[in-house]
Amino acid sequence: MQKITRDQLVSKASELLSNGTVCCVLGWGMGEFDYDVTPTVFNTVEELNNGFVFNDFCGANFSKYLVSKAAKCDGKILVLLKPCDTYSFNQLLTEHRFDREKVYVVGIPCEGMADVSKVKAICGEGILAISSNGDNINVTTLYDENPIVINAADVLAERCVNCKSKKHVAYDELLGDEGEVIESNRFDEVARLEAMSADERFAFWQNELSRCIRCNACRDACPACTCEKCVFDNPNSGVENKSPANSFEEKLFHIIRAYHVAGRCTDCGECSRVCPQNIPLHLLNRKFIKDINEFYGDYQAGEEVGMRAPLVNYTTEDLEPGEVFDRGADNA
Amino acid sequence: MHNNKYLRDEIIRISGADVSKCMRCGKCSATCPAYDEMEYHPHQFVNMVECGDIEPLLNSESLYKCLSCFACIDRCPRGVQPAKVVEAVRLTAIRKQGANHITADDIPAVVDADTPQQLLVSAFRKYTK
Amino acid sequence: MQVNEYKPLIVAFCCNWCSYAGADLAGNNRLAYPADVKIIRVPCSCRVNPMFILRAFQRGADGVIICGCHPGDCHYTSGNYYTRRRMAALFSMLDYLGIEKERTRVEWVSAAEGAKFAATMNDFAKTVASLGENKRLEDLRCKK
Amino acid sequence: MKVSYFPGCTLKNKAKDLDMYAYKSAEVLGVTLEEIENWQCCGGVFTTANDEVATKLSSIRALKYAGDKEQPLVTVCSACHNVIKQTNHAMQTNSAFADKVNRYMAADGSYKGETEVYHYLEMLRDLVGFDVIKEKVVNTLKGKKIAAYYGCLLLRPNKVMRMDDPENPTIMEDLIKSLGADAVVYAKRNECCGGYISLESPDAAKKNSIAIIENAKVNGAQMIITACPLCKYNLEKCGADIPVVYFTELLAEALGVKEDTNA
Amino acid sequence: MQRVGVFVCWCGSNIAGTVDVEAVSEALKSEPGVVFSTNYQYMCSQAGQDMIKDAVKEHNLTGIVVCSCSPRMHEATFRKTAAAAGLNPYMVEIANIREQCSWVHKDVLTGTEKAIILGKAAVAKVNLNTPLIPGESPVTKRALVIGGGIAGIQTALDIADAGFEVDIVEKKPTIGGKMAQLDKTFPTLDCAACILTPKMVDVAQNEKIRIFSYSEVTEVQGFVGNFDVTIKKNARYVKEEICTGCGACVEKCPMKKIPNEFNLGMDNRSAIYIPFAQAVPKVATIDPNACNMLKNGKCGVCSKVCAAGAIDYTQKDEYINEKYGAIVVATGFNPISMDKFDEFAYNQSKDVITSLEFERLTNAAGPSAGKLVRPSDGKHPHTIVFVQCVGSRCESCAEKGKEYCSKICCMYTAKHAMLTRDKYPDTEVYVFYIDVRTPGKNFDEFYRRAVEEYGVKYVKGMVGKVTPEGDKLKVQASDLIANKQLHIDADLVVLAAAIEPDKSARPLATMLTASMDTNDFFTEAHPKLRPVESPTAGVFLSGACQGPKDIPETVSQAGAAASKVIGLLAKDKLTGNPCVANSNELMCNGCSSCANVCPYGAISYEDKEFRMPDRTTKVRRVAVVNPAVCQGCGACTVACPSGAMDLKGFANSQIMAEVDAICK
Repeated sequence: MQKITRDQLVSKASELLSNGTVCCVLGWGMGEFDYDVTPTVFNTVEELNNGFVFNDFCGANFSKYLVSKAAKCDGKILVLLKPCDTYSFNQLLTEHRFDREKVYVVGIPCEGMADVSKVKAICGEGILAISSNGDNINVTTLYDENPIVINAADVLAERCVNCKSKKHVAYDELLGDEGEVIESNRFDEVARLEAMSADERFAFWQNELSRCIRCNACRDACPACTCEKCVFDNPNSGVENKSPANSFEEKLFHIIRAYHVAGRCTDCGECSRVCPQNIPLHLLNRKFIKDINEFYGDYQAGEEVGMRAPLVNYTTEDLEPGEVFDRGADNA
Repeated sequence: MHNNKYLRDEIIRISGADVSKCMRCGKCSATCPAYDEMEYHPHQFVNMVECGDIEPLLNSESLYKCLSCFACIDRCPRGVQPAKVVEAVRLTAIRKQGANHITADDIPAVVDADTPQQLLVSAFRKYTK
Repeated sequence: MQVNEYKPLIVAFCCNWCSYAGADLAGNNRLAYPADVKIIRVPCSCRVNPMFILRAFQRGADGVIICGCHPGDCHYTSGNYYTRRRMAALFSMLDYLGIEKERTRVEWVSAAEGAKFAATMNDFAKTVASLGENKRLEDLRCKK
Repeated sequence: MKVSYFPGCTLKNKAKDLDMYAYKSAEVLGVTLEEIENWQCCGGVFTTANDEVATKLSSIRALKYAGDKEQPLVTVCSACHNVIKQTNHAMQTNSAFADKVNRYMAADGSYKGETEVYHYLEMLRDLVGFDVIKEKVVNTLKGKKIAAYYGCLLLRPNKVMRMDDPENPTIMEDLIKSLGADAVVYAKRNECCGGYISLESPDAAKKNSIAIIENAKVNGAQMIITACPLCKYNLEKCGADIPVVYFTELLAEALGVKEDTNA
Repeated sequence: MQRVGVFVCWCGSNIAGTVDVEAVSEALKSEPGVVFSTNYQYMCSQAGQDMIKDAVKEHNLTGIVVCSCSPRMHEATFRKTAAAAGLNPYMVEIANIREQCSWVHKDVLTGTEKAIILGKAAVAKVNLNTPLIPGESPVTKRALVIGGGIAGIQTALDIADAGFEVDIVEKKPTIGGKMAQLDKTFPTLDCAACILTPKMVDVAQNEKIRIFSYSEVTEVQGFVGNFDVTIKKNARYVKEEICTGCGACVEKCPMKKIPNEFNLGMDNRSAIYIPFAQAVPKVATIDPNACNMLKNGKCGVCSKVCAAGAIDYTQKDEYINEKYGAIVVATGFNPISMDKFDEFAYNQSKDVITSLEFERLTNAAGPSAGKLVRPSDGKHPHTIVFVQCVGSRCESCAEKGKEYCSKICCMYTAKHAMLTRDKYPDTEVYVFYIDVRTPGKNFDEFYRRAVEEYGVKYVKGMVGKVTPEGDKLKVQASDLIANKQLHIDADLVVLAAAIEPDKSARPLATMLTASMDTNDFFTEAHPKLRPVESPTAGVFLSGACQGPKDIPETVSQAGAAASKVIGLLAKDKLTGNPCVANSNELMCNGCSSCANVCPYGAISYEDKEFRMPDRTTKVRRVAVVNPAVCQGCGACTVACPSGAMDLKGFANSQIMAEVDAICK
């Protein structure tokens, strides 16, 4: 259950719209289902009142939308950012992707969002309605007359279970209290994989990646994947490929994508959230983050604006590529 | 010649010294405190081992004159480590059956009341197998 | 022995200023290394895009080696320092995916190190040959 | 501070002073020397041959003993120090040798040269500090002109020993100064006294030793200090007309613990 | 589609011995784009080049692949050939089938197979080549010479003589360098000051030359033809333009016990000083570490006695920005420290000295007014031992000394020995040598004269130990010819210390992005064919900063460097390397990743308006590469996630095509 309510958000947004601080609002709108919340631009108070949604499924990270939306507004655009979203916001600012002056950020607290696939795992398909009820979630399905009551904590998204920060690193205005950076266990799963034998790791990833349908949802949701033109869409890049085929781009899409965002990825977890095949893509990004922390010192992308990303930086004392394997070699 | 090559390689292996690095400056012999006691001097050890001319060294008293003071090792500009070469040749000599340079029977005649244990221990380690 | 029959395909990216010259020197001194090694000249090791490496693997390369100037000696001052970070990250990732780590390597070979170039290539070719054909990257997505 | 202590054969016999004053002085300086149990003679000289293993095992046992207690290993005899430090260096740098040794000592587990080896002088300089010693001096040796004699084993081979500049060392001079005396610097202080050659060719050793003493005397020395029983023996045997004493004795004297032991 | 011609070279039997050239040219015929393929004995010969030119005309070739030796050898040759045939020179690719194929493989089958694959890769690349046109940049027609020793002086004079302006930056208060400290010069024995000081005066009087003495270079920006240099003029607390160099201040200064660095500390100078009588510029300098006025405001004598009113205690370091087209490095050398060689007792006796100290001791303007005396007691030495190769020719991993031969020591030691015997025939002179190296005009004759006419005792061997005892230096050495250990009671021992590059060279090399070897000598662009140029364009090398050198060699190299500078400055425009990065602004995100990794600062950003598909316009930040600054390393291309940044001549698509061709 979120500490902040839809009504509070609508009233804050309406106030900023009405007093002319902003000319539009980037917020969550109703999709086809209750759990299918869609990023939406609201231009009037009326639109807000009718269409604005806020519930346990508002996971979408709006930072990325600013790249295209901010420039289009005449005035400022209001964006509602959860703590993890603000890191992406800063990272995009570091990369000069939008004009800070065109954006009004309201930081909102977040108690963690639900993962609909976990809900479905408990309740099955055919969900008609979902509503929050204290620490529980009530789910109405086609097949049950009575709503199924599940504990919200049981369906918390992985990225929220391992939340790295409740701190807003960027905002103009904050609703609720300032949070803290959290000691999370987010690298445990990566470490578990690292401890496996190469054969086991290979089998793990083969199993996971074999499900990929190349829908590009991960790329489209990723705040670091905001290239004007993606190499995989560019006929001149030499690696263009848009549809699944038995070729290079297809199989190594995920490696290259992870490499391209390495050092820039804030670990917001959008890639895994949007994957229709439930591939744990965040484990690729987190591997790069973990390596970077271990090789070159702790680095959190987006912590501040203007930081130099580790892969466009160096020291003369860096470790050699051959040395990356020697660490923890004993656990094989 | 064949035998010499074998001995040469063996001595180089035991000593771990690279005799080919020697540039014939003679600083080892210039620095050697036992020079006057020796028939073959440190630079000759290096040179003769390099040439495989080892028999004369094996039979020379010079083997037992080196003090292992390592001055030649420290002062050699080429890192040749002549003392290690001398030691390797000496070991090659005394490792042969019955080739110990001294025996316990020799000792009473040469010790006095002050002779430190260290002297005997060192001499035995150097001269015997 | 089957392993001995097998001829690996090795792509070597060499920076123009040091390692390519080192390879030339190996040639000048007639220092042999397996013909399995094919060299691609790049201005600097930092020109090597991870995409090139993956492309080589995809097209059937069994090993990829990147050679550049020694750290501190880059013709472009700092290019190889970036190479070092990029390849450290990439190699670690490939290892994480279960790809044999021995198939990738970075070596610093100066223009004067013809012997090192030949020795490196001999050693790398031997290592790669012992692994056999590179299947894993191709198989990564296809569950057999 | 507690350290493991390797006395060596001569210190329990002909060089009792070196040992006794080492204990006494350490006590004053707040260092407890814990003698290694069942220590065995180091062999007197380090065999440089790559294929010699057995002759180095006693050193390794001592090193391992100290390592197990997580203590530095301190020696006071130059020869023991040289042998043990060179052996330890071989364990660190020569993996083939280390493998052999560890197989040899299977029951004792593996050792890779982790123990830190200090000469008593290094302990005074690096663990205690000459400034601390200076404060604890009760009988200042002011006005005495003392020459330090290093010999060969303390300093060489420098790549391994790493104690001081092998050609112009200062560690003993600094000690002498901290005790209030004047240090006599002379070039032959790092030349060999003749070592074990005195067994076979006493004359040769005598020649070396005389040259050393002469060089010290010309430069004004009234006394020579040393860390090695064999050096002391050779220097005295050649007919030295100035006293040759162990540096620990001098230290004990300055620290005011020499009388105690005599009493 | 290109029309590619393939030309396989036999290189006599160098290639044809291991590679079936016929099979290679035949196999490559069927590659895409190839319309002509042949082979010939020597492609680089005139006949071979003509063959290429003819084929271009006959077959309307648009691209050329030459399968031959390394591109590092003949790429330039074949590019010229292409240009002569009317093609863009960058439409040529070389397949290296000699150094990287025929010379390293023994089996013809293997060699041929590999040569074909290398050829295919080159064809695949050339199919994607585009004509490249080098950019042009203007040339600032002024030169900077860093270092004012004989190398810098000669270079500056020669450049100025050609009519270009030159600035000399010298970190000491005067120009002159090491040569000003020398007494006589080998092998002619003319006095160093007599031949150097007139040149120093020439420099001072030359209208084209400015001297920044007591100054150093702190920053270098830009590139060949367009360097932007910051020079720091250290405060000397004396107004240079007013000071007449009369020396009244020096005489009256109460602080007189400052070790005189010009005499290597063998005598003293005052806190305000002029290094030597013929200093240029001849102005005083206050040593801020010694001057009481500067340290605690008490004194001011020099200011009172200065009739010209040149003293200025408030002077501050001054930073000057200047533009240059070319930079000459002439930072010179120093003898190495003798601290680690105390077996020779340098730190234990005043009478063990280095050769440079000996030079000052015998110099009429030196601390002993040219009288050869022992520094300890001023007595005349009767036995002198010279030790050669102290710190030279040491093992590479030795902890002391240098691996190289310092080159000048054999000759100056022969000179010292000879002059000593000449002036003081009662002196016994020993020279301990490992080898006597005298490869120079009249050099060996000179050394032999020292032995035969002057009776210098040359001993083949080394000194092992020097023991100061009483007023003697007991020298223990070996005589390898006599197979004896020698014991000599000497009065003076002179060490021929190895020389090393000046410590300022390493940071300077970083500023210039010029490469150095492991000994900190500057690397030349080519050891034989371009010995006075650094691989970094526009940076030239003069004197001992490139390697040990004697005076005649230094002067010839200085002149050679000057001629290279003149050749550069004579041009109005420079054509650059066209293989530079360029950003496709349509794809550029403006994220700055490329600029972060660019070692040359060649990338800037600008806001640009773009028409969007929906007919609106959008302003975006995009990267722009300055082709004159870009050196073409390609670091940016990999940093760029969108692939907007690419490198001409080594494009992503080209390298990928090579990969594909090799892996097919």
